[in-house]
Formats: sequence, structure tokens, C-alpha cells
Amino acid sequence: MDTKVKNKKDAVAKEDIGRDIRLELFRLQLELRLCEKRAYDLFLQNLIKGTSHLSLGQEAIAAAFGVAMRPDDWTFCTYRGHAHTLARGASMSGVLGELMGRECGLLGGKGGSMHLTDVAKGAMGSYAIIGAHLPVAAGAAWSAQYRGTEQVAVCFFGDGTTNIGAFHEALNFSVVWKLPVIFVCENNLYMEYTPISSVTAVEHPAADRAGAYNLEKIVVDGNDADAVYRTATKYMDRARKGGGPALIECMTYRHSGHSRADPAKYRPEGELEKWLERDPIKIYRERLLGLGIVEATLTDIENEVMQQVNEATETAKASAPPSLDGIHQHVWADGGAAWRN
Amino acid sequence: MDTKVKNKKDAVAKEDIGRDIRLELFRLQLELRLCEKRAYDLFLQNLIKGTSHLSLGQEAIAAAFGVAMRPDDWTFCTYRGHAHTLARGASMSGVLGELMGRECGLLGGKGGSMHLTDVAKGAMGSYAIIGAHLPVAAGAAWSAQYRGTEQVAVCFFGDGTTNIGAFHEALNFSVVWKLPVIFVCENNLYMEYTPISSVTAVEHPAADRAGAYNLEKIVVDGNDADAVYRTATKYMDRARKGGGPALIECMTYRHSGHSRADPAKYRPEGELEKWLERDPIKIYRERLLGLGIVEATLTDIENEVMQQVNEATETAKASAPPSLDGIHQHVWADGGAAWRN
Amino acid sequence: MAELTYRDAVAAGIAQEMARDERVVFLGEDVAHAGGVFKATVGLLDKFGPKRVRDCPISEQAILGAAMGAAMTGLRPIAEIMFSDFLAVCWDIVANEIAKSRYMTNGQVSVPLVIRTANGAGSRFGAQHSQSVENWAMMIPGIKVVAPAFPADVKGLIAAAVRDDDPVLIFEQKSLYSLKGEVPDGEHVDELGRARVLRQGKDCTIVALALMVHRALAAADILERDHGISCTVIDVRSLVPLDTVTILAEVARTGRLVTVEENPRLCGWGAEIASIIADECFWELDGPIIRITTPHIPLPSADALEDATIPSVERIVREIREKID
Amino acid sequence: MAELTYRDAVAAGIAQEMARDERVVFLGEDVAHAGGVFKATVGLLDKFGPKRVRDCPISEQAILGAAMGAAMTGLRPIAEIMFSDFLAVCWDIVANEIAKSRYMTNGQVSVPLVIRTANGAGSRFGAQHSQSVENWAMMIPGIKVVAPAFPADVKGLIAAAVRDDDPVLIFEQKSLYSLKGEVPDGEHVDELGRARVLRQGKDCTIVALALMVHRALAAADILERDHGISCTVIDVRSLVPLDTVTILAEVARTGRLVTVEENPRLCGWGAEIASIIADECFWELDGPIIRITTPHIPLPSADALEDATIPSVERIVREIREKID
Ligand SMILES: Cc1ncc(C[n+]2csc(CCOP(=O)(O)OP(=O)(O)O)c2C)c(N)n1
Ligand SMILES: Cc1ncc(C[n+]2csc(CCOP(=O)(O)OP(=O)(O)O)c2C)c(N)n1
Ligand SMILES: [Mg+2]
Ligand SMILES: [Mg+2]
Repeated sequence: MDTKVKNKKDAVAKEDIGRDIRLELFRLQLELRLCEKRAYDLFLQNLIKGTSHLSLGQEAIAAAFGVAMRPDDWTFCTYRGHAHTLARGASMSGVLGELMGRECGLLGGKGGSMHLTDVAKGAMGSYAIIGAHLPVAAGAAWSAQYRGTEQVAVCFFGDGTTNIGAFHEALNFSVVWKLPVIFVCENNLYMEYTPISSVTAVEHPAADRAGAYNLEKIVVDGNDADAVYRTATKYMDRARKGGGPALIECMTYRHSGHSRADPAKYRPEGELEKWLERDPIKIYRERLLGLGIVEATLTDIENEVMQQVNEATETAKASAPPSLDGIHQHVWADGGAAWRN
Repeated sequence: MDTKVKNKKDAVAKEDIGRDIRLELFRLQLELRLCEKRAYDLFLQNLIKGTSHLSLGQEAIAAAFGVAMRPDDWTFCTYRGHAHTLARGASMSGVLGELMGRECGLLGGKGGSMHLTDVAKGAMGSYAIIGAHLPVAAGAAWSAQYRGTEQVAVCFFGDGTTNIGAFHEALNFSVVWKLPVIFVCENNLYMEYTPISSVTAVEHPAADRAGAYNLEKIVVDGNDADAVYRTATKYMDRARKGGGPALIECMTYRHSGHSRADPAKYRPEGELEKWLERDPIKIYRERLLGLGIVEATLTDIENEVMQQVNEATETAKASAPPSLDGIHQHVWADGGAAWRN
Repeated sequence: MAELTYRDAVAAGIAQEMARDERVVFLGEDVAHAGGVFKATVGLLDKFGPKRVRDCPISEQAILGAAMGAAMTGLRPIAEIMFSDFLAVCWDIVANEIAKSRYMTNGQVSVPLVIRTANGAGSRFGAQHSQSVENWAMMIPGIKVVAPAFPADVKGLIAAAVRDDDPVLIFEQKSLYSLKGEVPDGEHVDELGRARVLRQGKDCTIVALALMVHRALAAADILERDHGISCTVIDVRSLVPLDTVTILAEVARTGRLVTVEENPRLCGWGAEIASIIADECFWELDGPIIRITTPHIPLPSADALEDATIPSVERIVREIREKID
Repeated sequence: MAELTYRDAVAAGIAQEMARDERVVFLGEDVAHAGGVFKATVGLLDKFGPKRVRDCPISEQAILGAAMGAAMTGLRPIAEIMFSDFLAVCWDIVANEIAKSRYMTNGQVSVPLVIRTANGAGSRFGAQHSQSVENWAMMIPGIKVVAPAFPADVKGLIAAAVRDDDPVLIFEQKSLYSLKGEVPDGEHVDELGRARVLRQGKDCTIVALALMVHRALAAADILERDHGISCTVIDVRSLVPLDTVTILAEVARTGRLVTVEENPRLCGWGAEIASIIADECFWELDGPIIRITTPHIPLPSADALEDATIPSVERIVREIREKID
């Protein structure tokens, strides 16, 4: 082995984040990216009928938390939750199948793109009404605290969400009860089509409010998976040990529109281009190469992930529409929908 | 006139707050105090049937704002709103009559103690569900701004109210729209029976959150009518001139329980006594004497107010129960209650 | 059998379940140290400690959201919303989250929680603290809804609700808190979804809920005694699930239906039951279906006015006399 | 007469009123620069400027609270709640504040505002973005409720709502936004509280709202053509005030009532109308009252499932054929 490479390998080893984790961060970001891109293709083919909200460009956050979390930790996310659900290990065919309204979908077609859930993997639901899942995540954290399990609840939401009442209630409640919950604001600069700066009293919609809950102000580069990973680890560890909640604002940008209906014409010229230069996956790939990981390793991962996405797509496409029986199932714990005897 | 008195009169004159205003602050605090005490007596006589939430001990805030506001400014307050309504000039018999459910009541018995309103005097309502009136006050401020009238909306609420979602929404909204609205938190240390410190992440439930809305942190001695008056004047002037909202936390204490049902046993021993020493009316009376206002002037005011309260009581007692016709009036603008043709 | 107030039956029901199951926790505003503004939960903090009985900030969305998250992850929370009117400030959590999660996730998520709340008029509290809003809840698919009229039912239905794997909203009627009644000793668990026939008559079936059950019973006595009209009185008890079997059977037998509701006129449970009968029991009906409700108005506060809005015994008697013969 | 989409009729109605009356202002999320997520308010910002057409933060309580405060003090705001499901996050402002203020203050306070919201299913958005919740609003005393089915009604009812001194909630049906129809040129102002008889038959009266009006009309055609059943179809248009005169007259004439609702089963406007008929029109009825509704479930998202839940033309035909003859 030539010494240059060896030195670089040592460089990787000496980093605080080890090689395996780095590769997993790379792989996972890629999975999220390719799966979202595939969702977009399927929408163009009219195979996805409802709405969908892609995380293209925001993958570093979901991936970093996904890698940092314990398998029994809980994720709560929004309609923009494909990435967060996949990042906990939900199957790609389950996700794509749900988007396509197929039987193999994670929710059997009942929930759709905005409600992806995989309880077995700790993905405790995607919530489509702004703000509601923040207190719900606090409640999960309460149950962990109550039972002493050292589980952590992680709750993802957007910049726009910081202006709704439930945000405020959940933050105060969690701090007063010292709950093991991490609130992660993905600040992508926009609510739907409206710049967050035009409707918010402070510059950092989450971080500048941390003080209102006696929390530390934390702003991270949300396009840098390592930075997010380090922050995630630090505050999740603290929460597990009884140190209470954290509010983390990750700066990022979505490459596509708000939802499939949105061409994102409201963006100022050049803004997207500037952010594309800071594409989290591009950055991360360069960093890994810089740290001496050989190109082939990355290419292998890329090919493998692409193959998985292809397979998942085929599985989902081959899956039947859900049986109409499902309509009357699972309103109640007894499996049915009867409201009368 | 002996020179000592003259000098003292000069002292009063030289103060930033003039003699007339000082006397009016005294008179008004007294009116609020005596009227509330009367309400308590009437309750003990079983002449007040529903609930009532007294402001005993908190009069300086309502009085100072009442004196500082322009007649066309708007007050929005809570179920603990007798004082705020009176402070805008609503008649005592209208207030006591409403508490007693009489025809002469401000609302003809339809609203009751928790909803006192006198639109003609700018008392735009008492709201009994925590938080709701903060955005409503913002809306009134919006209409003033829209029409360029330089009116200000003043919104009073308690410490406990700072933990509900509507607080957060209203604050952010008002700052973003730069509305002429003053949010006044009367921090009396308790929500109903629970100490605010036990359910709030920060020490000052309002002021420590001002930064979350890019507002200045303001804490005032709410038992000092002059201090409140100065602060009120300063920020209302600013708001009138387009300077946007303010959030003012006034420290105070209620001498009685939360509502008529509450003996307030949850208070630590000695707490009430400590605050009684800082009774706003006691303090203010001493200050006026210290400034050279002669005892007789104050006694005259005291007698006059007491007489007014007595008269109002008699008027209210003499008033009939409301006509049952009222039940079906004023659901709609046409004066009626018909939901069908 | 011990005699308990409706109020004390609340604490008794919660205590029974907390003692039985460590997963049961209780939260709300002023519920722990103060024992609730209606004093319905006095003693629970002392018995079960501050880890399980918790005071909350004025944050109804956080309270119900936290209850939901805890329920999803293994606890069985009981949450109090002080007045049922305040459900409006956390309606999203109730109607869009708690009620729908199981269905949306195709059964993955379970939300076994109980929401207790004080419902109804009679205290001269005015329009924002006196509403009967059980119909708000009945409208929403995915949440069970009960409203006890007797102390024994309070205890038994709370127990049944805690043990149920679905979310249950319990409406406690404020005006009944001081009502006394026999409550079975020892463990007492009722069943959700069962109406109860309190008396049987032959001319007419009166269906009522909560306070109105008592007024319907009093009216039935008068109707029988003074006017020779013999009425069945059914206490619905549970709006969801709804015991249509019992109601249909009695209406078929008596040929007439009268519903007595405390809620305002439009779209209440009375309309729902009336429309079920008008469909499924049409041919057995001997005359129009009568709904007696509060007028469709916000509630006035003064005692004279409030008393004239809520259906009274006299009004029930009068309407039935005039319309049924 | 110009042909407009239902969507464009929204902007046309708002523009007509804003041009007429300086006090009319419009606010909501993404409504100004983006013209609304359903593109129903495109062009208003350009026409009326940022002082009158305003984008808001995601703060529904602030939006409706601000609209209320402005209405109380002289403006006539139109506020958009993007999806009707989101009314749950600001329900307190609607149900406890806006609806009750005039009554509680014995007429002192006036709240002349309009809330517009996108209602209903058909877009595969799932349980939190597809509900029909007009029954939530109908239940609450003090708020008027309309739900137009045609572009002309959209424009005319928006205008009537803006001019009304009471708060009005307008439910725009998402599935109808692209429907085209004739809209009168020039000023067009409709009337609140009027149902419309769209066709008259002799066997049965179908009462429907919004999307269901179109399905009822299609079903009536099939029933007439293929099965010899002749139906009246009434577009309710306005739930509060409710035009019971028109409905009672038609039901009395045809002897049968069928309601067709998109909302879930329990406590909808169909139940209310059914119970009114079962009381006031009982002796004219020739058979059971039929309610056709979405099942009492949260809405599923997949296209196949969603299509099978909302009442279809086929289902309306089938139920009427089976039950009316
Ligand atoms: C209570 C509520 N109001 C409005 C919406 C509509 N809505 C969906 S996403 C969205 C923007 C959210 O912005 P942000 O929180 O920044 O998240 P992002 O979409 O950027 O990830 C809005 C307004 C909603 N779903 N719920
Ligand atoms: C949404 C809502 N939750 C709870 C209540 C019951 N409640 C009435 S007053 C009160 C305490 C309010 O405390 P604070 O804001 O400090 O005002 P104070 O009474 O001390 O003036 C509570 C919890 C309510 N009216 N509305
Ligand atoms: Mg965003
Ligand atoms: Mg307080």
C-alpha cells in the first residue's frame, strides 16, 4: 500500500467519526436522494397520484440523525417525511408503494405520502398538519422517561412550523418536564411558497427562540452530514442521561418545489444554483475522497443503492391496488369500523 | 399658602407625571378596589351567582393604562377584567349589574362576569378562553394601522397565558406586521392554583420571551402605578408612531383567590402578607402624601368613590332580572336568533 | 355499595385504574396539587405521587399531544381538559391526530388514552364555559364518546375507557358533580357502547344523556301520573359506539321517539338518532319524531336566562303532552 | 355571461368586493404572492396591493384572530384557511370567539368577516387534507355556513358573505375548482339562506351540497331514464341559515327524502335535515328517510380506496333504486 493512501486512511481513522459511519452516512444520503428522485419520476409517469413533498437537497439531516439514533429511538416527522422514514430503515418498496397507493405500501394505501409510518423501525409517523407532532413527540419522550428506557424522541419540522402555537407549547412543556426529545428544525428558507423571513420576527426561526425556553441557541450547517451527526449525537446523549430537550436549527435548502404541484418560481434568481454547489451529497463525496476513501468504494455504494431503488420500484409497481376491504378496517382496535352495534 | 406646601406643590408639578394625572391614578385605583370589594360582598350575599375573578391587588396596572390610553384606544382583557373595563370608564352599575345578572348589566345579563364589554368606551371585550384575545387585539391594531387612525390596542393577560399557543402566534404576527398593539402580562405568580414557575421554562414568562419576537425585555413593578403609567405612555406613543408592538411584564399579586371558589390555600405562608405591604393603593397614597398632596384631598376622593360604589350597588340591586326575550336576541346582526326561514 | 358523589366517583375510577396498572398516568391543569377545579381528582397526587399525577402549563395542545405520544409508546394516559369548551383550542390533536392515527397507519399505531372533560351548563358561567359539546366529538370518526349520568357509571365507564385500546372522550356533566348515588364496592368496570333502559313505558321512548336523563325521568313520572302518558326512558350513556339495538327496540315497541339534548339545536346526537329511526324504524313510528334541545344560541349567563334555555322538566312534559297523545 | 372556473370565480368574487369597498381586506397563507395553493386568488395582490392582500405566517389562530379584531373595529376581512381540516387548529377562534361575541355582548360587537376554506376529498391527500367539515361549522350557533356547487354561486355567495354583517364560513369544494360554468357579467350578488331546486320530480327529493349536487343530478338523470324514478334535486347551498321552506315543500310534494353528503356519517347536515323532516313533514312521508354519506371513517388516500368511500353516482342510483319504489 503506498504511503500516501495509508496516511489518508489514518486520517480517516483519526477523525472523530469513523470510516464505517462515514460510509453509512454517504450511503444513506444517497438512498434518500435516489429514492426521492425515483418518486419524482413515478409522479411524472402518473404512477403517484396524490401529492408528495420531496426532501431533495435536505438529505444530510435525515441521514445523520438516522445513523446517530438508536434502533429503539423514535422519529416523528412531517408530510416531508419520506427521507426520515427511510432513514430509520423502512423499506423503499414500502415507501414507494405507499406513494403509489399500492397494497405493499407501508400503510396499505390508507395513509399516503404525507403519513408514512413504520412503527417497527421507530418511524412513529408523518404528520400533515403543521405543528401537531411536536407535542406528540414530547409525549413519546415522556413515556421513555417514565419507563427509564433511555430512548430519545426526535422530531423534525420546517422553519414555517416555528410560527404555530403548538411549537411554543411543545417546547415549553418539554423543557419543564425535562423530556428526552430533540426538536430539529430544517430551515429551508421557505414555508410553502413564502420566504420564512417575510413572516417571522427573528432571523433564525427556531434558534433565536431557544432562549424563550431556556435552551441553548444551536444552528448547524444542515448540508454537512458530519456536522449534523456530531450535533445529533451530542444532544441525544445528553437527553438520554436526563439532560432534557434540545432545539437544533439546521440550515438547508430544498432543490425542488414545495410539493409536486410547485415549480418554485418564487425563488430569486441564482439562489438554487448557489445551494446546488453546496449539495450535501456532492460535498460529502468530495470529503470522503479527500479523506482517502477510494473512488471505487463510493461507486460500489452508488451502484448498489441504485439497484436497490430499481428493485424497490419494480416491487411497488408489481403490487396490486389495495383491497377495498381495507376501507373498513382499523378505525378501531378491534380491527373494524363499526360505530354501532 | 404656606411655603412648605407650595414647595411640595412645585415638587408635584416638577414630576414627569402631573398632579391631575396622579390624582386620577389614585382615584381610579380606588374605584377598581372598592368596586371589586363590593363584588365580593355581593357574592357573599349570594347576589352574584356565577363565577367572578377579582383583581384585588392588581389595580395599578389597569388604572395606569386606563389613564394613559386615548379614549379611542382599545382594551382587550380576560375573565379577570372587571378592573380593565371600569378603567376605560364603563359604569360601575353596568359592571355590578352584569355580575348580578340584571337588566342594567353591561351585557344585559347575557355575558356575565367573564365577558364584560363596553364598546362605546373602547372596552372591546373580556375573553374567557386563555390566549384567544391576543390575536384579536392584534387584529384591532391592524385595523387602526390600515386606516391610519393612530389608535392603539392594549391586551391584558396573565402569566399563565404565556404558555398557550395563541400567545406565540399573536406576538410573532404583530411584530411581523408592526402593529400598534401593546401586550401586557400581569404576572401575579399563579395560573389558577399552580405557581407559574412550576410550569414555565423561564423566570419571566413574558419578558424572557420578548427576544423570541425581536422585542425588548421589559419588566415593570406592576404595583407602582407611576412606573406602569410611564411605561404605558412610552410604548403606546411609539406604537402610535408606527414603532410596532411591545410586550410588557408587570409584576403583581392578587390578594384573593383565583376565583370566588378559591380560598388560595396553596400559597406559601407569609407570601400574601409580604405583598400586602406592597399594596399598590397603600403605596400610592403614601407617595401622594409625600409629594405634598394634602390628606383631605385624598379623603375627599375616597369618600366620593365610596359613594359612587354605593350608588352603583343600589342601582344594580334595583334593576330587574333581564327579560327572557333577550335569549333569542343578538345571535345575528338582524337582532334575532333564526337559523332557518 | 357505598354512596359517592359523581365528583368522587371520578377520583375513585381513576384511582382504581392507577392502582391496577402502572402504565396509567394522569395529567392536566391544576389537577394534581389542587385536585382539579371541580375537586374531582383530590387525593390522587398523594396516592400515586408526582411521577404519575402531573400538573401542566396552560397548553392544551401539549397536554393532549403528550398524552397521545405517551399512549402510542406504551402508557395509558388520562388527560383532563378542564372545561369541554376548551377542546376547541386542541381540537386538531383530538380530531385530526388522536382519532385518525390508527386508521391512517393501517393499524400500526394504537392510541389508548382517555380524555376527561367537564361539560354543560347550570353554573352561570356564560357561553365559553357552559357548552355541551359531545356532538363535536361524536362527529369525528375514530374516537369513542361517553357521558355518564350517575356516579356508578362515572366510575365504571372511566375504568372501561382506560382499559379500552381506543381513545375515549368522557364528558362529565358539571351540573351533576354533586349528585350522590350508589357505587358498587370493589372493582367496578362498565362496558362502552351500552345504553340503559331506566324505565319502560308504552306510549313513547325518551332518549336522553347526562343531566337530561334526570330531567327525562322526572318528566316521565309527571307524564305518567298527571297525564296518563307512559314513557320509556333510555340513558344513551355512550354515543360512540352507539347502542342502536336498544334504542331501535324501544322505539319500535312504543312507536314514538323523543330525544332530549342539552346541546344546541343543530347536528346534535339527537338528530343522528332521529335520522336513524326515520330510516330504520320508519314503519313502526306512530307520529313525528320530537327533538327537545337547547335553542341554537350561545348560552346566556344570568341565572334567569340560563335556566330558560336548557330543557327543563316542565318543557319536556309540555312538549310531549302537546305532541304525543 | 362569461364562462369561469369555480377557481376563478373565487378571485372574481373577492375582486368585485374589494373594488367596491375599501374596508375589504384579504389575508391567508401563501395567498398573495403565490395566489393561493389552489391558485384561487391569483391576481389579487397585483390588483389591490400588499396593504390589502397579505401573506401570513403559519399561524391560523393569529389569522382568524386578526380577522376578528379587524372586523370588530371596522374592516371587513376575508381570511383563507388553506384546507378546511386546518380549522381544527383555530377552532376556538371560530367556535368560541367569532361565533359568540355578538351574543355575549348583547349585540355590542359585530364581526363581519368571511372565512374561505378548501373542503372535501378527491385529491388523494389522505385523512388530514380531504375532510368535508361543513358539519363542524353548522353545529356552532352564531356563524353562517355556505358551500357553493357552481361557479356563479361561488362569486355570488362570496359577495353576499362579504356584505353580510355576520361571520360567514364558505366551504369551497376542492374537487370543483376546475369546474367551468356561466357567471353573470358585472356585479353579481347572491343571497345567503336560499336553497335552489335544480330539477323537480315526483317520486323523491334528493338534497345535496357542493360536489354531491353534481352527483345527485347525474344520478337523477339515470334514475329517470333507466328506472322511471323521478327526483327533485335541491342544492342546499346554505346550511345556516337553512332554507327549510324550500326543502319541506319539495319533500311534502314528493313524499320521500334522500340526503347525499360527503361528510362522514354521524351528526352531519343530512341528519339535521332528516330529523326536521321526520318531525315537521312526518305525515307527508311515504317511506323511510335515506341518508347517503361517506362511511364514518377517516379518509383513505389511495385512489382506489378514496373513490370507494365518497358517495358515487352509482351508489346514489343504487340506494335510491333499492329503497324507493
Ligand atoms: C396548520 C397547517 N397550516 C397550513 C398547512 C399547509 N402547509 C403545508 S406545508 C406548509 C409549509 C410548511 O413550511 P415548513 O414548516 O418550513 O416546512 P417545509 O415544507 O419547508 O419542509 C404549509 C403552510 C398545514 N399543513 N397545516
Ligand atoms: C384554554 C384555557 N385553558 C384553561 C382555562 C382555565 N383557566 C382559566 S383562568 C386560568 C389561569 C390563568 O392564569 P393567568 O394567565 O396567569 O391569569 P390570572 O388568572 O392569574 O389573571 C385557567 C387555567 C381557560 N379559561 N382556557
Ligand atoms: Mg421550510
Ligand atoms: Mg396569573
